[in-house]
Amino acid sequence: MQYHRRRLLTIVAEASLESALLRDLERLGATGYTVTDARGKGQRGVRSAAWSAAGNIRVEVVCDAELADAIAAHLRERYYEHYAMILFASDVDVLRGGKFSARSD
Amino acid sequence: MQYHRRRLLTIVAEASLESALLRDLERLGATGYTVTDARGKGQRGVRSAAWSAAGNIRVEVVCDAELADAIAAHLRERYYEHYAMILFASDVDVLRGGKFSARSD
Amino acid sequence: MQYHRRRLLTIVAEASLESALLRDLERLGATGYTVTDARGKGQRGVRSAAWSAAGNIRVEVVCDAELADAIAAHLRERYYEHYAMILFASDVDVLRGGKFSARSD
Amino acid sequence: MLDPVVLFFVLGVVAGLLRAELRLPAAAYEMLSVLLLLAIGLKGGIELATRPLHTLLPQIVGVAALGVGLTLLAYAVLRLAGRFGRADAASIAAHYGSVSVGTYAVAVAYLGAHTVAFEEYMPLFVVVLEVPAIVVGILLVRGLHRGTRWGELAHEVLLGKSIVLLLGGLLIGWASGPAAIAPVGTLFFGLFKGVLALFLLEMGLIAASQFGSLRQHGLFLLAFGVLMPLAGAACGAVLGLWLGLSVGGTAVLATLAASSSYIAVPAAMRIALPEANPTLSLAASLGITFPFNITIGIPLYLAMAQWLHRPGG
Amino acid sequence: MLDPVVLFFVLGVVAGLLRAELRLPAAAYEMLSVLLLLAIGLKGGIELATRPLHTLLPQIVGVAALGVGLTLLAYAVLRLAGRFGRADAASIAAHYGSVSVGTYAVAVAYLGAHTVAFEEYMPLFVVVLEVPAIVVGILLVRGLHRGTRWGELAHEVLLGKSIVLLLGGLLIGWASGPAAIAPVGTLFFGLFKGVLALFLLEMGLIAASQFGSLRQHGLFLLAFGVLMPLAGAACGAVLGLWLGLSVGGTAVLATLAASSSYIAVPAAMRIALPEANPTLSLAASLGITFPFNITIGIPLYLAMAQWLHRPGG
Amino acid sequence: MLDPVVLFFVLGVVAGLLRAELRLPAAAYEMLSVLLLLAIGLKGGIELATRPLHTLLPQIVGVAALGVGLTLLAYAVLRLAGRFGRADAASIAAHYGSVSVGTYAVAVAYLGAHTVAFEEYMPLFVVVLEVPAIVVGILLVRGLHRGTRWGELAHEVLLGKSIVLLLGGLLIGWASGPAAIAPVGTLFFGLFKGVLALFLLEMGLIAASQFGSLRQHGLFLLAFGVLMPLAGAACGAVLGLWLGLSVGGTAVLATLAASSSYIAVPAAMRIALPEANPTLSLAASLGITFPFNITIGIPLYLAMAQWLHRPGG
Ligand SMILES: Nc1ncnc2c1ncn2[C@@H]1O[C@H](COP(=O)(O)O)[C@@H](O)[C@H]1O
Ligand SMILES: Nc1ncnc2c1ncn2[C@@H]1O[C@H](COP(=O)(O)O)[C@@H](O)[C@H]1O
Ligand SMILES: Nc1ncnc2c1ncn2[C@@H]1O[C@H](COP(=O)(O)O)[C@@H](O)[C@H]1O
Ligand code: NA
Ligand code: NA
Ligand code: NA
Repeated sequence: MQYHRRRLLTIVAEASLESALLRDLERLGATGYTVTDARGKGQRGVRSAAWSAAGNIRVEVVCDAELADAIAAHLRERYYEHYAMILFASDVDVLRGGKFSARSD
Repeated sequence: MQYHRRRLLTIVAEASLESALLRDLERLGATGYTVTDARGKGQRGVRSAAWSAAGNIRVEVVCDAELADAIAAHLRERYYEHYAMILFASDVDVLRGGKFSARSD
Repeated sequence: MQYHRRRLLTIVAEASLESALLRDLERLGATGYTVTDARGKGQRGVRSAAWSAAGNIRVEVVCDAELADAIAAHLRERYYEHYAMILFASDVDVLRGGKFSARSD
Repeated sequence: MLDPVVLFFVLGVVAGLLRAELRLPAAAYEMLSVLLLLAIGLKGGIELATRPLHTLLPQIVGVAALGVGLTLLAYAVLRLAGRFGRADAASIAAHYGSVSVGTYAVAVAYLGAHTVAFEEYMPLFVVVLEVPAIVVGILLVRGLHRGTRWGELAHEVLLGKSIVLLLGGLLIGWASGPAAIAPVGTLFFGLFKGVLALFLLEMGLIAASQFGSLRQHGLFLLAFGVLMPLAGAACGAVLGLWLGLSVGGTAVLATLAASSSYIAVPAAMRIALPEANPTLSLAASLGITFPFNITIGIPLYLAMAQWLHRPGG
Repeated sequence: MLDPVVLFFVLGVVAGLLRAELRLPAAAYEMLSVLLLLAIGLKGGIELATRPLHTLLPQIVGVAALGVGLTLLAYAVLRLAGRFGRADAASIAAHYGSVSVGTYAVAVAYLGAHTVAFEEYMPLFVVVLEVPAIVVGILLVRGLHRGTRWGELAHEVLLGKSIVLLLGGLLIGWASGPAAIAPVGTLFFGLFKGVLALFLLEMGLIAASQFGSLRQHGLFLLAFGVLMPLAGAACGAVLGLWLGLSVGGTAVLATLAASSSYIAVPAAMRIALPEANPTLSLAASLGITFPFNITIGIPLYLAMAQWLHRPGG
Repeated sequence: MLDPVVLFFVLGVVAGLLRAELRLPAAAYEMLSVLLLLAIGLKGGIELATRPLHTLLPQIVGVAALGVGLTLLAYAVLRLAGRFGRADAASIAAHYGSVSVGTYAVAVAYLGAHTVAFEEYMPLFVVVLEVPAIVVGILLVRGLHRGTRWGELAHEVLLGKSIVLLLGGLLIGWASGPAAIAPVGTLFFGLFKGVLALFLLEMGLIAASQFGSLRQHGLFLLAFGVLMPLAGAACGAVLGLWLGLSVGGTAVLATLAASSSYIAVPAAMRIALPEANPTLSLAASLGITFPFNITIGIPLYLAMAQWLHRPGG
């Protein structure tokens, strides 16, 4: 099986950021994203999803390492100070490398 | 802590594939799977989950590397051309290796 | 981009464990967690989410390796025998290491 | 003046186009459609209880034939005039040969508001029309190809949500009769128009999200989405007259013929004809034909039926 | 002839067995059960407002004792005849010593359709019956073992959804009285049977999904799932007569005794007796006893009550 | 005695404080608020249909000015007496200058139960009051700063769920008139109090979850959450008298002035003033002011209105 190495960026953030966040991802060049509804707890307290704005979203982006860095830098810059948000990244293997980045291989 | 290395396969696909996909996973030998509802965007456009068939599902399978390859090959063969679907794989550590593969260790 | 290496622990368990599990995580020292509703299949059969107690939850915790081990050991000890539950761990990169562990770096 | 339920649809479309922060939960949409399907089925079943079923056999056959005919007509148009590939043409055609329960519900509300009576067993025809178009659509692409997994398909189609709930409602209504159904009717019938209003609000939001893909697929689809229902309605109305339906019944059958599926058929086509582009058919069905039918179409089809039934007609 | 609400259950079972593509959203199921619990509670509360509570004390004690007795009876049968382990026997027994609100609702609908009156404060007994079986079940396995976290358990049981909503409804109904409740009654009482129908549709789907695990656990569970409710109903009916309840009240108490829990008790058992296999008890309770009670049981229990109350009885 | 709908709120608060296992699905909460917003909008729209709109212009201007004034008042108090930072003060002030639809609904129910008539076009004022407070709140922090993305903000505020549904309902009601609306009214108006009861049950659960953060933020917020609505109500009532509203109308306007937002404003503030702590404003608005208004406030505001309208007044 021929895999290509990409980065998986997972972002958990307050649900009210959904549209702004997705807009940013597209602008920065992500070829796609996957969103699920979530709840949780962190430094900014419990986020319970009792009603939709009170919950979190969990966004995944598969992309190349450069873009992952660019997205992480942008989010830190723009949202970290005032919003409930965490971000973590890891390596993943994909079959169609071209689907997840501008450059193809 | 004694961990065993396994593969985590994550599949994001259009929700209408749910039953077919899960049937395939079982047939290929997966010992289990976890499904969450998701929405997203990719080459085949926005999938909004406004009504259930319009959304995505996100399926995770923990298994050994061989089976992960077999599943990936099967999905590429059977679904990639005509369906909204992505797939990525990564290494994970589990406690009970035997729970996630035919062979035991 | 300056990343810090942490562990991502993912737990899938029957939904009725939610409050007990989250209480345990906090007691053991996790700085946060993220929960999504899920369904699935494993050794203990199909968990369908037809009504909420019949489903699973999927809990993610980002923490340092020590705590990850402690949590895994505790869960194995306390829940593995009698409850539907799986657990897997992997390495992830985070921006703010201090956010995910007692020690700071 | 538009019926309020249609205004809810307009509200949904406008909110969708303005990208308003309005999203009904998917669970609510599911429940609303369950309620509509059951209500329609029950209503038809109660009526069926009062007449020997076999007397309806000729009508059932006629209506099924209508479904087949409309699918073939749509396919020919899409292939010849639209130059669509086989799979896309067949998939779109199957949508138009089948029916939309939402459109049916609006027609019922419209006739009710104008106190035009119709044969109450019409829901039976909704069920009858669901299936033939799907079969024809698949046959047009696959022929009697061995590879087609007809078993799986039959399961998908016959045991899809719409048919199970319509048929289930029909049977329960038929077995129970009006008196026994009355207490559950407070929910299913008493709230019918309110539920329909909410359903149409959501449909409006969904329809608005289809307009984007319409722009990409151009004028032909737009024209098809308006002209095909007109042609369908004409066929349906003539058949209705020929089958001896009342004015109201004729208008309803015309509406059914004009309507295009957006639940059962898309699901079946994803499985049977995955190579067909689902965006095309949904954009036409939800983005054009559904709005056209519930605003302009239904009044037109009633006028059509009245004209056909005119004293000297 | 079956009541239409029961036919909805049958529809759900059939759809489930045929693996139809029919799945009500979990949110809808939750809301339907919230509506039922509140409606039942409110109804009982309104009635309680009209009588001094202490006059009910003897009945409350009697009913609680019934819960204890039935749990012990079921445990003995499961251990001796069924050869189940302690944990499994105790867990199943707790299910049968407790009650099912859905079954109660069907009984209310059935008596209503047959215009049989009953003591409207019965929901109080539903609350009373929820708890003792759970306590007895745990004691049977753990004894007065120190390790049992009774605090946590009490929280889980007394503050579970069913008790909070039933008791909350009772208190609100009791504090407000019939006139003030009337405007909210349009939703809770007016739509009761419709809501029940939808709830039973979903219950049918769930019951069907239990049949698979039944096959694995054999005939004994099947027999137990039918005979235990019959025994329970007999005890309940006799107690009802003895407590001076009307024919309807006796039938309701028999039904409560016959019914087995599938919400509160399973949740409590997962926490208190995790070593008990939850599949066994749910399969018996949902897959056999619930269907049996709502189709065959309730009419039988009414006949039982009528026979006990017969003039020369 | 409290109205039953308020008792549902109390039940929610108690269940929340006891950490009961009671959680209504988020989808249900969304749907309930959609139903309330549409019902309120429709009701107002039907009434608007009967009068020339321009006659209401002076009242609209007056009410909008009230929104601005209350926001400024609240800001001054929070800055000077509360020593809050600019962003936090402005954000909380915007909540209190705006309105709560849930509180409005309880006021309507309360007046209905006491058969006090009021101007039915009041929902128009709900819409009018939503926006000015938000604009003022932002201006207080950002001034006419170029950086503020007013376009995005206008979109967020004007196209948020509450305004779209209220305004949509108003327009549909206005365009359709009472007769055409009647059939959908069975759902929207007939079930209004039941829907409100369920909504308040959930609001109680949410309010209870706010009490924790209240403890951290101390007495000032508690006092502010009670005194600010009283001051607001006084302003609203005087304005109502001055605008020539009836006793009922004056009480409703007082209630609107007293109420504080927990849907539209929090969402807007997260985007416009992210540096403001959202916990503070929600704790005050949901944890104190909402409960205060629906239990003690509304009866008080009605008394206030009656006193202002007293014969020799
Ligand atoms: N250590 C953690 N592990 C997993 N998820 C977390 C963690 N910390 C925070 N989160 C998630 O991120 C959201 C925002 O975090 P925070 O900004 O710390 O409040 C929380 O509501 C959680 O869902
Ligand atoms: N780059 C990506 N990162 C994360 N999720 C993606 C990405 N591309 C596609 N997806 C998900 O996979 C689904 C199907 O993708 P596609 O086949 O490209 O339309 C989308 O709806 C997304 O949920
Ligand atoms: N091999 C697997 N891959 C992914 N998820 C699994 C796997 N096995 C079990 N699960 C999930 O974990 C839950 C409990 O597993 P079990 O205890 O094996 O029944 C299941 O319901 C699934 O959601
Ligand atoms: Na058609
Ligand atoms: Na029982
Ligand atoms: Na205000």
